[in-house]
Amino acid sequence: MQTPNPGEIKLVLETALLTNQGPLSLHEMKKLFDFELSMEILRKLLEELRQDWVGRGVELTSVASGWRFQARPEYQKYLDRLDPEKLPRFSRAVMETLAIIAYRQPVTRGDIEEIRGVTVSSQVLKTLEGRGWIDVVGHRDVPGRPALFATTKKLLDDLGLRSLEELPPLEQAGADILAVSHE
Amino acid sequence: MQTPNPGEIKLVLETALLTNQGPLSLHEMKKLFDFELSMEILRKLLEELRQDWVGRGVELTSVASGWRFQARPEYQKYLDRLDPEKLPRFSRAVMETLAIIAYRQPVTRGDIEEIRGVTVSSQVLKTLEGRGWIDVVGHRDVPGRPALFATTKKLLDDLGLRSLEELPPLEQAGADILAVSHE
Amino acid sequence: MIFVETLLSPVARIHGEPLAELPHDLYIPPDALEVFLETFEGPLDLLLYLIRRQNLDVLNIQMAELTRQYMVYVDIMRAGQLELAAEYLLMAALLIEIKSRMLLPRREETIDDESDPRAELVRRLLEYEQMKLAAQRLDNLPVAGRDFALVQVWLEQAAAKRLPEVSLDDLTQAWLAVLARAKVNRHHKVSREGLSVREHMSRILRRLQGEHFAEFGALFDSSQGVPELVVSFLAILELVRERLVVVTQQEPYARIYVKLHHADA
Repeated sequence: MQTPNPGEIKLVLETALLTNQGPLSLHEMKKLFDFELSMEILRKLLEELRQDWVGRGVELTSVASGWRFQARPEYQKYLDRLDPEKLPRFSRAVMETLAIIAYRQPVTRGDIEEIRGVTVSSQVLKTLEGRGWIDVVGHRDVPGRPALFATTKKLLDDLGLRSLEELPPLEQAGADILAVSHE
Repeated sequence: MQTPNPGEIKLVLETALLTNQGPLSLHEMKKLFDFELSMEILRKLLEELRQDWVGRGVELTSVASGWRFQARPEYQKYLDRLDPEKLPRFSRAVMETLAIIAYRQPVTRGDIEEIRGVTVSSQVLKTLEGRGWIDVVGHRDVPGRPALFATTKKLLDDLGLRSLEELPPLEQAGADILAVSHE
Repeated sequence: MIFVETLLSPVARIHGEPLAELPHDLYIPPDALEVFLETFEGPLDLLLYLIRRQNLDVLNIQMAELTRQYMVYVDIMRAGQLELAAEYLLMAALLIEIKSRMLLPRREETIDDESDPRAELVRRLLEYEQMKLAAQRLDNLPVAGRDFALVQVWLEQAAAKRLPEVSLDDLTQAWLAVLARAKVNRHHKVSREGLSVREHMSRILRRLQGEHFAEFGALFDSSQGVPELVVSFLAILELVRERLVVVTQQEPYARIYVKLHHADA
């Protein structure tokens, strides 16, 4: 079989990225071809493809587990008219638990409770696990061997991020908390 | 809100068609907009959109319940490589029989049974013959004159090999234990 | 006594009525309990709120009154969310402890951050606040499926009835499985002949199928080089050994013919 030309390779990449459920890694994209496609060329073609889609309603982006096409958020208002049923937002308890796991991982349930000052219900952890956003990555070697939670690639994918580095930076909360206290 | 221009409407249509699971009917597509889009214009824009995608790996088609983008069948062979799990697979009996024929040819059915330790059904051999991967190259001069099977050039072609020499040498797993001997 | 200023906007609603005022002290009135628990994520959250919004000195509180109110609170909570009540209680206890330690006379030389009983509480409040803000920012990030859509183009799964394919790896794995099983009953003997010999055996047999016999020399393709000739020769010897072919010669120096064993029978 002869090697297809770059235009044809781009069409194959585009088709695979449009039809695949979930992002495609560079490694997976190489598997599309029965000849050796160099990483360099692959990256170059993906960048070209990204450029080709600039100005459309859909864009090619790179997230934690690879590349994917996604609609630009500005178009969501149109799409919502088709299906007004929106995914619900998570409760504060869930989001705070997620934030602690994301920024302090790996953490045990006890660590989370220590920071939040309240018991963490199993339901909260199940909600996050069910969404595929956190999972158990090990156990701390203390009595009871509590599970250590960490965030997953899927969380990054769902948030459109490539790595934890891209999470919003932590704000240094004001140290003035007890500034008004009386000596 | 002002009425978007036709180019913008096409972008919205394209985005909705690319992101929607399942086809979109004309009625649904009209719901995307908060102004009245005439059927005539909608059809015209869809036809334009269809033309825009001609020559790509994905095409806009109209099916019973509406319009959808779908991958063109010619691209299936590339996409299949991404997920070999989806492809139908041969049973273990078929694969092992093929392996024995490939590595120990020419062999009789009796040889295969001796090596595998179980009866080889006619169905297994028929499957491989039907695929054009094995054929009968002679008969062993013993009572019953059993057929001798060997692998064909087509198998090599399908495996992308030039000769059986290129089959992986399998010394690691103790290939030296085994040989069909007919003294 | 802590006095909480009337807020500009209601904190929450109880039975439709706006709860315009936060409960005084850290004490929660029974009818506000449910709303209260929904409004704050816990005692740290409540403390943060009081400090940030009300510029409250959480440590300057009347201990006797606070304790009395909390005991009433615990009585009410006993039936319901005892666990949560316990957390608020624990916080009250911590505040009381801090307060009482602050009241004790301290020697000047021992004063540093470490010995300040408030340090640990401040550390916890700051850490919690940091995470609370992080949670808000996380919640503001667009989420796939909610704030933006993923592309999903139809892929015809049954476009063509596809036949199973075989890969080199499949074949290798199958062979290894065969070998692994055969290891158990070792009654085959060692043979290390090259695969190419096997391949040539098949090739020669296949050729003889059509012609029944061939001139010995015709079975060699000299254009492929010496190794090819050697392998072809080994293949013929092996075929003879396995009694698959017969090599015949009518008289010395006559042509040698190779034919299938039994082709003439």
